Amino acid sequence: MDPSVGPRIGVVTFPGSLDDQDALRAIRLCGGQPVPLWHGDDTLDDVRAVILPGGFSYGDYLRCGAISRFAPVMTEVIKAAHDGMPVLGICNGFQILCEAHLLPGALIRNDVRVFVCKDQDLRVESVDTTWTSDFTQGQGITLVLKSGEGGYVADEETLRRLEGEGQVIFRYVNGNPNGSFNDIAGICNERGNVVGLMPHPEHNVDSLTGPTQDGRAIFSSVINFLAARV
Amino acid sequence: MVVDVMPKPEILDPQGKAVTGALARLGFAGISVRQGKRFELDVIGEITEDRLAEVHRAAETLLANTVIETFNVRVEEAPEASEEDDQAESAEQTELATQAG
Amino acid sequence: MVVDVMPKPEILDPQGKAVTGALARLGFAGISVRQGKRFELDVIGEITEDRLAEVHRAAETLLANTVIETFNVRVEEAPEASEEDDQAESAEQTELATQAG
Amino acid sequence: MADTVGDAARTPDQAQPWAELGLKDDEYARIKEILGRRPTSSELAMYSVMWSEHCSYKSSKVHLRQFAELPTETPVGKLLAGIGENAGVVDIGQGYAVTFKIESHNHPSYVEPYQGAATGVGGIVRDILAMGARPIGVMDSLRFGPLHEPDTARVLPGVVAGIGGYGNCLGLPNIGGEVAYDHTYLGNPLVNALCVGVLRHEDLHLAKATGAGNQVILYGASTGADGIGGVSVLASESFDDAEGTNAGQAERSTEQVEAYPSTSSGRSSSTSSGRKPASKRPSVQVGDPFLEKLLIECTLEIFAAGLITGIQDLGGAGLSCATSELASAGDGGMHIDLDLVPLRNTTLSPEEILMSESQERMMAIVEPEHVEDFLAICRKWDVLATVIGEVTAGDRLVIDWHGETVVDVPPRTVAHEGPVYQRPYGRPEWQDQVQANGIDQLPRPAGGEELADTLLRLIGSPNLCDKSWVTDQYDRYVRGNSVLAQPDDAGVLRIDEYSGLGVALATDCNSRFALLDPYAGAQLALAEAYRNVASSGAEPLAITDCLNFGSPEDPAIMWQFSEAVRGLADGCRALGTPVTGGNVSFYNQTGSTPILPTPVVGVLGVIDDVTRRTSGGFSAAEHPIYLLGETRDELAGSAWAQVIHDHLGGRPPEVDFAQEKALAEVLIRASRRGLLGSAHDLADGGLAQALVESALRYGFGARIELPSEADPFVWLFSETTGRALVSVKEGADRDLASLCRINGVMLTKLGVVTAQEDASLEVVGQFMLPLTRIREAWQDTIPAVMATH
Ligand SMILES: Nc1ncnc2c1ncn2[C@@H]1O[C@H](COP(=O)(O)OP(=O)(O)O)[C@@H](O)[C@H]1O
Ligand SMILES: [Mg+2]
Repeated sequence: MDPSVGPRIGVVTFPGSLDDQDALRAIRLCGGQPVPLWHGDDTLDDVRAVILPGGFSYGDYLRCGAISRFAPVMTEVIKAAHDGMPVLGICNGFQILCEAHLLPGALIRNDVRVFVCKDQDLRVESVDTTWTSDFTQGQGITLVLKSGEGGYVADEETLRRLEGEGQVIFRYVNGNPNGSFNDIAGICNERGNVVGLMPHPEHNVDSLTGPTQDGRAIFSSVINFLAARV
Repeated sequence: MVVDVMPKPEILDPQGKAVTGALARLGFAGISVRQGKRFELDVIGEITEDRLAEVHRAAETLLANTVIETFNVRVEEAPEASEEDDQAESAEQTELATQAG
Repeated sequence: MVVDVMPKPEILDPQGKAVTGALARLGFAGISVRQGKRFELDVIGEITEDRLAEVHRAAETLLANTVIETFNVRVEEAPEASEEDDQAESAEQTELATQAG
Repeated sequence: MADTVGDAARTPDQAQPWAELGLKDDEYARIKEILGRRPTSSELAMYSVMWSEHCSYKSSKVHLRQFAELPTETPVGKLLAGIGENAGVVDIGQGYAVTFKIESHNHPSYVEPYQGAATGVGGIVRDILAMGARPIGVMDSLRFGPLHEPDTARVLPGVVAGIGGYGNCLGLPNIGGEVAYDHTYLGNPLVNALCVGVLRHEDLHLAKATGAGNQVILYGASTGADGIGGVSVLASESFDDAEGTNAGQAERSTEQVEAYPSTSSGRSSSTSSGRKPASKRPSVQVGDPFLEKLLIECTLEIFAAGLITGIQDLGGAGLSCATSELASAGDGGMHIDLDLVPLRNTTLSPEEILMSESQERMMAIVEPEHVEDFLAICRKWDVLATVIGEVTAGDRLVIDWHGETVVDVPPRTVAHEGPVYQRPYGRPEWQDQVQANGIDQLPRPAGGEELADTLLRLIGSPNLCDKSWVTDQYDRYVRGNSVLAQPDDAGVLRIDEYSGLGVALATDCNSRFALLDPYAGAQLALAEAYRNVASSGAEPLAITDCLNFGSPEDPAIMWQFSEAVRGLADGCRALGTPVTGGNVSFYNQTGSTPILPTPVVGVLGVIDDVTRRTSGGFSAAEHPIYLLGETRDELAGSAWAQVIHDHLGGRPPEVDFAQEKALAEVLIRASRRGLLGSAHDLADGGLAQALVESALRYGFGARIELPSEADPFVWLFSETTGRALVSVKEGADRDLASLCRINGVMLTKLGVVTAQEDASLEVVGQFMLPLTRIREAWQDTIPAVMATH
């Protein structure tokens, strides 16, 4: 696909974002038109989907994502998410989405108490979201996981709702790397347009620099979804 | 002023658990620990009820994530107080406690 | 019991700095923050002077990094206390303060 | 009250604490001679820190000259910057250049492992940034006391978390390094951090202040009392008063903070019994990696906008170093108004401000018309920036405080014309005994069972076991260009996504060999790093080094040092790899016990197409397995001698640089022609270790048949250099054979890669071990120890 005609997908750079360039590259490699967005702006620059990338925004001081959640651009992201725009939070982005209450629950320090960088096996639990439709239900995939605060927690009722409504979309298999409740690696909101996950699909789009290409389906899902709606 | 932020009891606390285990291994028996955060706030100007309420809002908005944490705001003297001062200091504390979160 | 651990005043506190900046951006002006840790210890048995001294040692050995942090050990009721209890609670506090670190 | 130049003239005989600051009496006398008066206390602070071992290289300079005399040509082109700059710059073709350097942060990492290691990473990254480059990766070379020692359980996790915590937060992939243990490192661990950066040729920046009227901008963190423990002696009310509380600290002014093993306050760290701190001024620095990330992005944007004429990072010796080095390297003088420096702690004295080692600061020289744009970019990144002075037409560095001059010195005398020592050195008597104490009398394993048992014990030993407990705490993927990283022999980073141009890096040092023979030991380190880079398919171009030794005042240590430098220089000449820069760390000893001499070498290579890199793991069943190079009975100093017999003596393996070059040629050409399924260099633990690692990487098995005349023990465990284990793609055997013939490299067919299912390692006629059993023995060592703490 020619990137200049693919749908415009934005990637927000916060102070301390690290995997923003990787997310932009993944969008390009998968046929979208990557658009860098700046945390201090109050426009989404006509993008049709937004990715909040990985990194240590504001140094992950206080709590991961807690400070970024108040960036000017987030006002727009929150509004757009409520209007149904596809929004993906990867790792630090997932943490920001939770802090912004676009997704329920929170991410806390790994139970192993150290940063974990590994190739993590996952099961795709739901393909009914804008970001996972190109997977097959129950598919086993491997993605790079690299985080220090990746333990997903939520109260019992929230967990019951997530499980009951099919909002758990990725689950760790062959070992839980960080103590996440119910082995949860990624979730979506009720509508399925907002997705957050701890592993990094953008590091799995090129066999040269990642362990697999399993991350491509994330990007192609949203690109196909948007292309179909033109 | 001081804002204490603690993980809610039902949320798992990997750091507290680790500290608990480490203490036991070091021979400090029968101690169980939960780990939270302590913020010492240097607030310019007089500490009025309004100012307290504002700090409370700040805590709720930013310092604590009320999904998983509780917090407690209170006025406290500088913590470097020496042993002698402590009684007085404690008595002076005004608290604006909260179950927020 | 409670152990408060704070970065030494002369040591850089990047976390407190980040929080201070964020509060200002959120419109909470004139507040400067230092961020430390709060440990709540559930100690089995009666709290004697010996027990206090033991917790002090535990704090020094494990809870605080005395190269860059100071700590303070004190007896405090469960922190979930509601507003009404606080006066009483504060008055009850016994402190074993310390400049250790 | 600050001590001004006027005061100094008026009170020529005032007592000054120069000895407490580490200056010798002739050094103090020379300062007075240079200035024609006594120094002010600020000047004394500057000279003392800049003339310290750490900053002035006064003991090592005469030896390091050998590096500067090496040819500066690589196979790709001339060095664009060499020794003497913050870091050397190597042309890698296509208009790209790479800069890389390794530096130690040993002592701080012992006192406060997390922050010490973290700020070590931060410091080396700023060095790379200051060259005009974007930092693109880091590596770390670590040495600890024995794994099971309680203090190792304090130091190791803290160091690893610190390196990860800082590097991960900067978004720099960690692509390799080392971890090794020896009891001599127990009170003196080594933390050597390497950073590599990339730039376009035209973006090269140098650290000099030119052009009178140009503005001096300090940007980044504000200045606090970090790392100035020793200097507070100058700031105290009266000098007598200081002696009581600061004696222990003063002994360790900046030089020694890095150099001396702690003898007093530093040791107290985690187990102190509530003693009062010696001083309110900490010698420990705390890093803010988030600010450093902003500093990187901000600085790169400033470079891109063309707003800088000179730039320098602030590291050891802080403002003293940055101002004097910039002025000294430039064509004029400099005037600084110290009151303008933003302070975190307003009680700091001018001496302390000049000495502070607060992290995450840079200094830039900017033409007046660019200042506004410069400050605007800093505002965008929320980075504090302040004009604190300007370049002047004179030739003095003048620093004012509260309207009075506290420093007025010729900058060269501070930065570049410090003392130089010809320290006495001599081969210690014990060296002969060590070498005579060979391995002939050590019993060797016989028969398959004993060989298998030896193999399992070796692979589970701390130096040879799985390092992922450490490396899994490092992000190796960020930036999306990590083509190879740990556990591969070399880290390989893609530089250009379209052309596939990339670089490879490896660091190595076997300090046991270096004890047996420091000349050979340094060469072995060089040969190993070189071989590692070649194994990945990259062509080695240039090196950096970090020379970690005991006290230079001990002639035996000085001899070790001089031998290592000579060995390295001779080796580099033989291989055609210039030394681009490096670092010397002396005084690594606990009491009178020095560390093993540890000359760590980092080799940089270039690969024109990263898709042709070679990984170390067997990649398909049925690939034939070959050994490149000759095997001799060389087991003195080996992992076998250490693990099985706790023995260190004899002579290390021989180095043959011609063979290393020939081997590299084969590995590089084989990679270009796509002949190899894997390549893994042989080093510690010999063939056995290489087989195990190649098999475990992707879970393939191997069936090996040693040549009939071979002694299986020697073949499996000897550490002869110049060898690599390769597996060969279908039908490529003949091509490989002819490559080896042309280059004069011995080729021995060993066997074949076998399936992943029920994989095992079989040495025909000797033993067969299931891979699961091997994996268990290999991977549990570090986690098991760490779990008990
Ligand atoms: N072991 C060494 N080998 C080669 N060059 C060295 C070595 N040690 C130091 N140098 C060079 O000497 C110069 C001064 O080093 P250094 O003081 O570490 O630089 P910095 O100013 O970054 O601290 C640098 O160019 C450095 O590369
Ligand atoms: Mg430098």
